[in-house]
Amino acid sequence: MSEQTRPLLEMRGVSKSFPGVKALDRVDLQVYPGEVLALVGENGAGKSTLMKILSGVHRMDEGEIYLEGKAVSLPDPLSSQKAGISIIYQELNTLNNLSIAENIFIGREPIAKNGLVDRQRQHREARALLDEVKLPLDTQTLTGKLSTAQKQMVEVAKALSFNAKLIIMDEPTSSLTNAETRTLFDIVRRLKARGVAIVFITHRMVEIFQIADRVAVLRDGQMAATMHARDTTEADIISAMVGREIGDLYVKEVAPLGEVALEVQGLSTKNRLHDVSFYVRSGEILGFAGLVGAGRSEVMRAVFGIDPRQSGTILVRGKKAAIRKTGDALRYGIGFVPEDRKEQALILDMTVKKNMSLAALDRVSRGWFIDRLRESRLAEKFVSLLRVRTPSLEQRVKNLSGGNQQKVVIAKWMANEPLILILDEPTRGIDVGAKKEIHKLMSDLARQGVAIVLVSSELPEVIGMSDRIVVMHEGRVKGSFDRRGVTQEEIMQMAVS
Amino acid sequence: AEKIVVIGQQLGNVVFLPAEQGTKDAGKDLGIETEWQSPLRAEAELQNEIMLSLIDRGDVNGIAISCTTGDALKDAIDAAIDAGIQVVCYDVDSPNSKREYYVGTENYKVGHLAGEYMIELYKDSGLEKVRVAQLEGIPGANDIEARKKGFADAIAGTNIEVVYSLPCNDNVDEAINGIEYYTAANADNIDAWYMAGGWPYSVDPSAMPETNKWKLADPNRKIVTIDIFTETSPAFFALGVLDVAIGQDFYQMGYQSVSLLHKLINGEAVEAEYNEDIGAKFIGTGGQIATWENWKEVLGVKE
Amino acid sequence: MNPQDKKTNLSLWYRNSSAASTLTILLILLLMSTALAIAAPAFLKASNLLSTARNFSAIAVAGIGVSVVILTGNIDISIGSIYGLAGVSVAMLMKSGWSLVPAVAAGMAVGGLCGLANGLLVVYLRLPSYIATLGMMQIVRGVCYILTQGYPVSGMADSFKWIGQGELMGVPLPIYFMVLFALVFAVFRNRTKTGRRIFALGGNEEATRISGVNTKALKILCFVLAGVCAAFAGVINASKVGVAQPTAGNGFEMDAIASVIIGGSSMGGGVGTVTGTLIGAAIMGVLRNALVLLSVESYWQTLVMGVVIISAVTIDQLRKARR
Amino acid sequence: MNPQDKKTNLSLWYRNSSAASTLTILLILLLMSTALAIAAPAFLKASNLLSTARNFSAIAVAGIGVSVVILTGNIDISIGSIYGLAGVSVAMLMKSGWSLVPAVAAGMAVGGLCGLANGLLVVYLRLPSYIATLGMMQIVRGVCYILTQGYPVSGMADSFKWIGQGELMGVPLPIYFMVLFALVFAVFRNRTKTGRRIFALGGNEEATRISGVNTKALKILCFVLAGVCAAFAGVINASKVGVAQPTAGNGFEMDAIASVIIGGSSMGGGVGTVTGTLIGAAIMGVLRNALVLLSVESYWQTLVMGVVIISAVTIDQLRKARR
Ligand SMILES: Nc1ncnc2c1ncn2[C@@H]1O[C@H](COP(=O)(O)OP(=O)(O)OP(=O)(O)O)[C@@H](O)[C@H]1O
Ligand SMILES: Nc1ncnc2c1ncn2[C@@H]1O[C@H](COP(=O)(O)OP(=O)(O)OP(=O)(O)O)[C@@H](O)[C@H]1O
Ligand SMILES: [Mg+2]
Ligand SMILES: [Mg+2]
Repeated sequence: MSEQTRPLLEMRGVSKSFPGVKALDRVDLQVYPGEVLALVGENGAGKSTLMKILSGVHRMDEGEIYLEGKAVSLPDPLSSQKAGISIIYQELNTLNNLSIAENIFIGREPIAKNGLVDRQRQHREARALLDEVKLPLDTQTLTGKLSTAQKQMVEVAKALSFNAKLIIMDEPTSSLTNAETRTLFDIVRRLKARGVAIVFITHRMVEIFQIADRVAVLRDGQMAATMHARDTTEADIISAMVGREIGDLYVKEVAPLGEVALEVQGLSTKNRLHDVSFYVRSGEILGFAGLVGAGRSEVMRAVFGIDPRQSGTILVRGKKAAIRKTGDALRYGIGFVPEDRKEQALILDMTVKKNMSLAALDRVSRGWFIDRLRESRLAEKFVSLLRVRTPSLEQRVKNLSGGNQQKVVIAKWMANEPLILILDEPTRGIDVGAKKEIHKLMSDLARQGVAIVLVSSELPEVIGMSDRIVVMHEGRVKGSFDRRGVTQEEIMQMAVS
Repeated sequence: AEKIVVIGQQLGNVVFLPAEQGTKDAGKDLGIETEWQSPLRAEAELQNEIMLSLIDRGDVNGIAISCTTGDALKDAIDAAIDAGIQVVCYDVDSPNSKREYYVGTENYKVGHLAGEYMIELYKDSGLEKVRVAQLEGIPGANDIEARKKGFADAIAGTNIEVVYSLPCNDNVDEAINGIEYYTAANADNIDAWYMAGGWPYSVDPSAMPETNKWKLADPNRKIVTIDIFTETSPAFFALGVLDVAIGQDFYQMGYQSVSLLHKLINGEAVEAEYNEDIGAKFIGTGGQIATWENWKEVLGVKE
Repeated sequence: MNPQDKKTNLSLWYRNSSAASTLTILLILLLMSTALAIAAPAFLKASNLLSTARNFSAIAVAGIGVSVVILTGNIDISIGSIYGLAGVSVAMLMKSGWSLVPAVAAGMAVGGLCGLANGLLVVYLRLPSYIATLGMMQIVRGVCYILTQGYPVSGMADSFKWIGQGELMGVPLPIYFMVLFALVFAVFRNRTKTGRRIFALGGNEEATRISGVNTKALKILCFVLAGVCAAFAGVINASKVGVAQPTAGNGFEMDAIASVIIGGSSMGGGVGTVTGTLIGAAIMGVLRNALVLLSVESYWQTLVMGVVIISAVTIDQLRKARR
Repeated sequence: MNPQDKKTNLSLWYRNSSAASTLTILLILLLMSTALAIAAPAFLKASNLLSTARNFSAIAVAGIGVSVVILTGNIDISIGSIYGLAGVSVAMLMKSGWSLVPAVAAGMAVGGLCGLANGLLVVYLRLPSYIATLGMMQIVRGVCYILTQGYPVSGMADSFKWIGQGELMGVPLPIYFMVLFALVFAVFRNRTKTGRRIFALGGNEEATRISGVNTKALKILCFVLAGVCAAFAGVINASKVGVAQPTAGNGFEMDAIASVIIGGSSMGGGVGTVTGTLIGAAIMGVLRNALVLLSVESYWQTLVMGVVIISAVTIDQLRKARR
């Protein structure tokens, strides 16, 4: 895949505007057969938009696209599929009411001689694909029952099934843990060996160096730089992305620890959690590590009153807390950033402003009435604090880029000024710069005496940010570590056994 | 025990309330069991279902039915008769069925009578032309169509002419709103209203201020309606905003149907003439005609 | 904010805002009215305008109530029956000697209770709202029949007629009530915390719950409000005709829901304005008026009605499609 | 497959499968029937069972059709009018000399065209399906009135009655038609690619579209199918009573949709079975039969109907809640 070979894909002068936003501005991009191109950029830089143009979801305003030297037009998803492009979208697109097998083959169902869908063949082929992505699930399982990571792997399986020449993966690893990420990378390498080209979008710098041959950097809708991965450094990429140095990623300042703010004793739920106990002090950041499905999210949901608990006690600042519904948790000063922003956190059709104030309405109201001025000020504050890229406070959240949506979720809970803040994968899909801002904010909050529970599948983040780390496995707490001196390997060891 | 079932056209249709009462009273007087059934919607298919269920029930000796659509109930009526049940029609007949008796007043005749009264009302008016607005229910409803036709035939060749027909979908509110709108907008373009059904008279006169004003402004403006409601109709006469109301006697329809069926079931003799126009042996239940002159007596209102 | 931002905001507003949608529907109403005024000058008579407005005020009040349920993504088809029961209840109470205000309050409470039953069925028994309210529609109608044995209730004190027939400065009272309900609900929906949470609930129930909102109570509240509004609409209507009919409001839910949707609310929830509903009701009302004023032939009336409704909403959709 | 897997599958099936839901509803139907058989032995007479089944077959056929629209998350309330128009069309054609089969085919085509119009309005003018089909409901009803000038159409050749009144081996033909439609639609929905794509569309329209499925055509197809089925139901009905009434099917959509939802389909789309709809229609049919067999007083009938519908669906919901 040297520059001499003919590019598989060439995009020339591609521009795209949305009302109020110039998302792409004369972007050029080449992708060669058998290479992995990492496409990076800040949140809202235009990565997903560029890829959606390739997949036929968006139409470009101007520009040309060449596939194997031939000009093509990709007006709809079907023609993009036919042209040999397959894509894993940033936002999951599973059909939750259908089986895994049907999800994979929707639109291309194998047909038997009698004209009906050949379900056996469909399941057989799905089985093979699931094996390839190491998903030991029945292909008949309803997709709605899967965890986010499992759904993500189903999407990977689906993308593979096209036998495409070009596979686009838009932040596939953001909801995966190390194990699945490794599986995915194995797959990518195999594809690459077969001459398939892959565009890989990620915000995790390490991954770029693990997998990519070249790096293309988008900045403000323009192609800022392309470079060879082996000739470049993390700092180079970041400065191309954001135009400045960022420095050390995980900034955990030491905060004085106070009393125990939240204590959970013997928490069990009907199906999955057994006797989970932990505590977190004010000013402390408690990390939760574990594999996918270890039950971390379920613990947090049960604590916050979303899912019913079978047994267990929750103590807030030493007193027993009766948390039966989410409103109770809110009253005890608990905040919760859930792991799935689209399903659990955002009102996609509402504006940025209204989403940000939703959990903090009491803080921007006089009596029953919302004080609009205070609400706007609150939103403005967080838009600038978290650098949310939005044309206006009145933009609907669904029109923001994925990372910026995530920032809105975080803003929503910070606006509520909780004393105990539970963060489930808070930096999923967030660019390096913003990630650092969020880490800094966490650190600041801790210093102000907020107790923070951080669930993250990114071990470096857990290790870098936490004072203590709890490791879970199959619904139980396996043990805990002090932050100092613990290595990723030690944690993984505990998490898998 | 002897059991007679009387079927109305639609639950909640006020004109059938007296019929239900008549049914009950006849049952009490004769010492037999009666039952009232009404489909939830005025649809032949639903009456059909009720008939079939009644046949299967096996404990029914006689059925009286007011048909939503005569022909649509023909097969069900015939089936009931074949199953040994006595069936008569009341109010709305099913002429092609095997039923032998019809109890009621013909809707056509009622309409015709309304037309005759209209002619009577205008005979000395000196108007060159009498323009009548007409109120109807759901376009095409059997009974209303017959009343419209009777009226039209009666006024044919006179100086009376129907200039507009307003449908109200059997809905009282729509009837009132429509009459009000039309009267207010066409005060000088119409001389009379002919209501082929009594929807607007089941409420209080105050519901139609515009129409009342219109009516009282000129003695040559007349209103003739079909249906009398003993509770609400007198108020309209008292105000002078209604000239003629022709009511079919639904109480008698219920009562007579049960009596007739009772006789048929027990093989007693029935006095009824075959009527050529109707094509059945006919038991007239008559009706009431309340006019601007006699309404107090007819409706039993004391001074 | 610099001018660029202002322009952006404006264009975003035009695309996203429900206000723009309301504006379009208002234009459609004005267009209809103008056409009608030309074709039938009688339309513009003050008395005709007032009685048209009076006649659609019950639809508007019930529409405003049910729009709150629709905002949550649910539906309430029992409002027609509640409308009937409220009229019957108030009339019966007044006949038994209650005076107007307590009787009306009781009638609205009856509506609220029916709404509460709907809400409990939907929230705690998790019935689809269509089924829960279909069942309630029949139960409540059954109660109407049983209470009255099918007979219209008449002979109430004259004060009964005040709500529907009274006037203030020449304007019928139902119009004031309609405006009052609209104002209260507009403030409630747009300015209060509860109102905002209802919008959120309609947009994403799960996310709203995880934002600490008691979505169960909220949903129940919405059904109660719909019940109360439908009840008041029923009282307006019974009072307007001076008699309470046990069959009143049969099919009325169709009109009320249609005016909500014509007014720009989405059946999926989360979208809609009170003004829109008001205009939707006005469109239905003017249309009914037009059919009579233009002496449209009876066989053609339903057809024309369908065509106009489709056209009105189509125009609003075309605006949105211009994105 | 080892035994452990089998057990997991069974428990998964019970929790997730629509089949389990269908089973529960079937049990409810059997429960109702048993109770009825005890209270009114006449229920079990072959003739009563057959005529009850014949009577709900029109609801079932229309329900099977509209369930496809509901599967996409849309609604079609015009089916009652289509039902009426189809009966009228077939009757008029036969009166003008057409023979049965082409006339029925034409009637179904008329239904399909109405459905096509619904689909085009929803897909291309992006009207909410409630409004599009509300408008069509009125337009189609208007056409019924205009075609017939309001009069019932009668006097067709006797063959007209064959579809609704004919029998084969002692079983009324409508029952065969109902079973035929159920089989065809079950296979269509579960086994064909189009059917599966309809489920997908109902589950997540956007995801289905970007999977390369022509969701527009698919949605239109669903409305067409609903129209065709409603038309056939209307023909069964007209043929059953031997007369085509222009008002036939007024309010019928409520019954058909109720049987779909009672049968376990979700208004939100993506969930439901044909068998469920069939059982839903049977529940409605048996209920109506029961009201007459048990001589339930007219005024109590609506109330009882509401209570039974709510109870039936509640039981199914309780099963789901046991998860
Ligand atoms: N449908 C849309 N309507 C309006 N604006 C949009 C839409 N989709 C994207 N945008 C805007 O286009 C810009 C580019 O968004 P895009 O999703 O391509 O960013 P991204 O680089 O993928 O970011 P992230 O890393 O957060 O996923 C953003 O400012 C976003 O707000
Ligand atoms: N094996 C499984 N079977 C059924 N459901 C599962 C399974 N694993 C995970 N889930 C579901 O996925 C959701 C998220 O998983 P969970 O909370 O158990 O894990 P986690 O440790 O937070 O991992 P993740 O990184 O995936 O969030 C839960 O709601 C759970 O119901
Ligand atoms: Mg993106
Ligand atoms: Mg998790």
